[in-house]
Amino acid sequence: MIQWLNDPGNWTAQGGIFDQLWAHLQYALIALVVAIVLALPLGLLIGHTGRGRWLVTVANAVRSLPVLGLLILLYVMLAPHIHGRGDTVYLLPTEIVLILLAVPPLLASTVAGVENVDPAVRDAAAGMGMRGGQVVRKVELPNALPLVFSGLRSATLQVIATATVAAYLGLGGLGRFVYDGQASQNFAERNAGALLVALLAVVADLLLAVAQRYTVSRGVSGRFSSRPDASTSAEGGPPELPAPPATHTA
Amino acid sequence: MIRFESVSKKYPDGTLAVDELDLVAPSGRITVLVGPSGCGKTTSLRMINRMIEPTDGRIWLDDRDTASVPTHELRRGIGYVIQHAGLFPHRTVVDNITTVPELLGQDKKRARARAMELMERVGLPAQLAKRYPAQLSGGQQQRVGVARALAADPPVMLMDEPFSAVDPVVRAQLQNEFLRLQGELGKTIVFVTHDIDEAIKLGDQVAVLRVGGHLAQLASPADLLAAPADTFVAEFVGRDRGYRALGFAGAGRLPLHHEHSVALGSGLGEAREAGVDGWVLVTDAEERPQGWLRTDRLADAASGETVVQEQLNLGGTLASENATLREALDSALSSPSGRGVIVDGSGLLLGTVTASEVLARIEQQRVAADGPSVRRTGAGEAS
Amino acid sequence: MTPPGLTAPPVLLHHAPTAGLAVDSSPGGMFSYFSDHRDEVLNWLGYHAWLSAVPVLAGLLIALPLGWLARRYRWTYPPLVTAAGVLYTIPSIALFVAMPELIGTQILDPINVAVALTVYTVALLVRVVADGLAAVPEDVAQAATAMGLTRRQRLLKVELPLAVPVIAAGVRVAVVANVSLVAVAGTIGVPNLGQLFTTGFQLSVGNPYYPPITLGIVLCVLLALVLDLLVVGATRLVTPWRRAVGGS
Amino acid sequence: MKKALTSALVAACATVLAACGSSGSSGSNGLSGGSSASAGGGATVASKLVLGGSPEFKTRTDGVPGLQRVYGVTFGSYKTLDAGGPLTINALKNGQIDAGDIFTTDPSIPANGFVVLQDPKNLYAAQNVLPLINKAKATPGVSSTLNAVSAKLDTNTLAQLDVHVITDKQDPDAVAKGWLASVGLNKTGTAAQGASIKIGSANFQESVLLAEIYAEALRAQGANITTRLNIGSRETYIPGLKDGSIDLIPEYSGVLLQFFDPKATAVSSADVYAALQKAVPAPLTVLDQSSAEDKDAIVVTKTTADKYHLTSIADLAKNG
Repeated sequence: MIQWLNDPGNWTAQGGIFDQLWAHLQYALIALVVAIVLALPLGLLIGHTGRGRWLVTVANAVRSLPVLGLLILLYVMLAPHIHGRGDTVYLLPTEIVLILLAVPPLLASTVAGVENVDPAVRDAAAGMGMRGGQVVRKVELPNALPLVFSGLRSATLQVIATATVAAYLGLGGLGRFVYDGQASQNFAERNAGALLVALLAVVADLLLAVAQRYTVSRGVSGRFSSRPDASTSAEGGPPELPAPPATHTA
Repeated sequence: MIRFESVSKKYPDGTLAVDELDLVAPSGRITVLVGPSGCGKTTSLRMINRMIEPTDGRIWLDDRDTASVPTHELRRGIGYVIQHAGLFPHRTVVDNITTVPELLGQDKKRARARAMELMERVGLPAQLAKRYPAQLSGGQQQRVGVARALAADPPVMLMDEPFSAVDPVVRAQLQNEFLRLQGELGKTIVFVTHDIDEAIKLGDQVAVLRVGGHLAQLASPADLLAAPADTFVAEFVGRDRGYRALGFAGAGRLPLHHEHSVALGSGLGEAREAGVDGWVLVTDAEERPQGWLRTDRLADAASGETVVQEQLNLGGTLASENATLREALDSALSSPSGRGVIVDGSGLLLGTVTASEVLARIEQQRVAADGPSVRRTGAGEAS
Repeated sequence: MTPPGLTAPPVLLHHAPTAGLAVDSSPGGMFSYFSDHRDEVLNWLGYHAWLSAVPVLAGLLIALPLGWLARRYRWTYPPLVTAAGVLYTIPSIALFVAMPELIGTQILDPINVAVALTVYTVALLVRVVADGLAAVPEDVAQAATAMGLTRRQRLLKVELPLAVPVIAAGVRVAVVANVSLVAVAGTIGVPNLGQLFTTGFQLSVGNPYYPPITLGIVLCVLLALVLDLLVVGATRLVTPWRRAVGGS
Repeated sequence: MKKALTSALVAACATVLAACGSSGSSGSNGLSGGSSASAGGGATVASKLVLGGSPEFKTRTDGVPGLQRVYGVTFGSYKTLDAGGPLTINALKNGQIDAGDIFTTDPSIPANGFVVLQDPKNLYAAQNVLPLINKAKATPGVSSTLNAVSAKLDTNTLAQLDVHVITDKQDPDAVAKGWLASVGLNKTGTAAQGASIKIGSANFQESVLLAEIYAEALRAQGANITTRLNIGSRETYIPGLKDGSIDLIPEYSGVLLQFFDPKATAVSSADVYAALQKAVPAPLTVLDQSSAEDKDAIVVTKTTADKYHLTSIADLAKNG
């Protein structure tokens, strides 16, 4: 496996590691961007208004759908309707499955993040004359960010791990090495593919951790440059919440 | 001025939180809403800035019907302080304070300058400006809450149990500073508390509410103590009413006795000489009382020892020359010698008074008074 | 157009029992598909349930001491949780087929899948257990110490029971995820409901043949639901104090 | 209703994908050689076409490299799909690819009017159906039973049976039983009495059908049979055969020979079979091969065939 990874040809070739890494990233990014666009505003709205919590329940129920079955079902449904060159017929089912995976953790954590904002803080915000949108933007979102990030990180982990199935439908991505290696009995290639997926996920998680560090206010994360009169620190910093666990599905 | 005009709040489930409340909170004064939990005091307060919408009646802010103003506009013109301060955890102290000026689109630089000025005013050191709320103590957080409410200089302030989450010592400190601040600013304040002592201490007028949102009594603190409207108010105001009422009556010019005192560092022999009934008052070099020294057990003058701080009994309280009857009486009662120490405005010893002399003054005032109306502290002699 | 070598006219096959009858290819055809393949499908369902449930139990048993370790010796938390995170990102299809090389089992042995899923469950639950123990209120733990409980007694009698709700939430996620993961194992010949997906896929040439696919999805979701309810029920059984206040 | 929903879904998602630009093509595996699409009149027919097939076909001796070597055919690009399965067939039908590696007995070939390109240079070796079995299980009774099945099975029959299974969605087991009855192999006997055999199949329907045929024939002769169907591909089930997870699986002579001996050059049915018997490693063996053949073929749609006048693989190398 090390040997396979050490061969520069395996990296730069057409359909080599660089190509597939980029393809894998693209599949994951499309799904994550769409999921964020869907889940973040919706989660903020549900958390802010306290209405529509059933949507979180529905999203969580979606987690019980088997990824492989869904992927096959969607492909089989779409195949007769999409004609001509291009990968749309493979990309659509893949992306839908990945989006369905990413939305539940994002939605649930966003809602939880907003709901966890101290009611006194929200009350103060409204009492100071902030409009609904301003409360969401200036108060609820910044304070919900740690949980939003934790949801995003678990969604990213799942999406990157699961994007491997793209290769099952004939797309690229690092799953290509896993499936091709298996099919052509090149186990070094297969194992290297699996390792690359894991590495990509870890790197993505690290990047998100850095992004989290720079976007979450220190007042919320509790990372203070100087430890002030700790004895008088009132509530002892923000509450530490266990991150919602990720689900692994492929 | 804030005027409630038969305001009611009825919840969809049928509970009546506030029932036909009529109330005026005069401009420049502190109106305290007090009552047991469930009496609708917070609901009433929150109806003023329409955090809760009344189901009936009107609330006027000067000559404007609050219902006619868009809520966010209304609220930006009203300072709002709540129990746990409700500071924004993600913003620094100074950013918290400039929130409303920012919402109003004011110049950022000016808002920050004013924020720093306000911090000083509420007793916060300037170096806290860049801290986050989680780095502050409860008392500091509450001060930031007050500064934040004052940032846009609103004529009206609503305060919902702002001091109830801090410990008694800090609470007393915050209350005193609040009164001082109000003396400077003269805001129209509606203040909610469940603590009758706080209500009596802070209120220019106190509205006692009973469960179901009925106004039981609206009166000055002294009147409230002297003449509760009914048994509910009487019970709510609680025990020691008579004693606490003394806090609203000036003691007037009390007959002071000259007190021989010795300064710290004097010889013990000198102190023993000066002692009356076994006690001598010890002052510092400027004649500011420091404590009482027991003289009947002092060693010989020959010992050459001197009076030191550690020997003093610190039990006695001091009363100023224009103290209330309560303070004067307490001074006498708490003194180990039985002689209450009276000081002038700069803390210098004026003389002493005994409990029986204060009681005589109380008796004298009671007879002279034409009814129970006793005016407020600081209003001069009532005799 | 017949391929070379294929010249004879179609042979008439006398047996063909349903030849000419229209086949129900719609998703609703799953009911008749089920009754036609009842034994086979129930067999797969049984395997699927076993493969979904057993690794979670095994994984939980392994994760409990590891999670405790991460909590007890704080310095072990970052490496343990990071290692778990890395394990978690290994694509399951790769882990399933690599298992025989790692543990020396036979390639078609369902144990491969069970072990791989146990690895995922451990990866998921180590962090959950550690965080669950961390979420026990400090004053409760201190009260227990003050009452003279030893460290072990405190763990078993106070901290672990109080951490159950958090751990249970993690177990629910693990169970539901496993149901989905097991189906992937269907593609490497381990009997489970995933076989319905591959069969349906193979038969969806030209036009979709939904019955096995929808049947597989419905059974997977039902299985996930039942296993989830079992976890919820078990949690309620071991946390009677939460029922007392009407918490769910 | 369902159709409308599907269309709406397609439309909505297509919008999203359009916004994501080039990602749509990232899965395709790029040009497979440097000789394609040279400027001017030198472009071959193949260079304008996309070939689709299984992952291994891309590197297999008789796959993409074989096309280049034997016919000088280089396709514009290769799209990795599946081994003659729904992905490849649907892709060919719907125009995602222009040519596919599909197996000759596949009912979708006649159903869609696909054109199987002739293989005059015999790039594709013979692919006769035969049982691959663990030697220890190949008792005389078991062997004779399976040989009897192979004797009755021919290509035409296999194609017909595939139609029942794949097109008519009949249960493979029922189709197997029906055919055995029609050729008189369902009569109960005792030839395989006492044998206990685990039969596997690859994850495509013809393999499942053949496994069921073997299973039912052996059951009729008194063997104790269990089945493990839909076991992925050769890379999974051959180790399974070796470690005893299964004992018997239906196979195809040419591809099996390639698997055990990638350098094998045998092409004709008899040569392949002879070479295979030598190449099969212990503890496995192959029994008699049937005349039924299901071999790789390069298949194009009728439209493509007509447009470029294609009848043979060699035609793809012409300029067009």
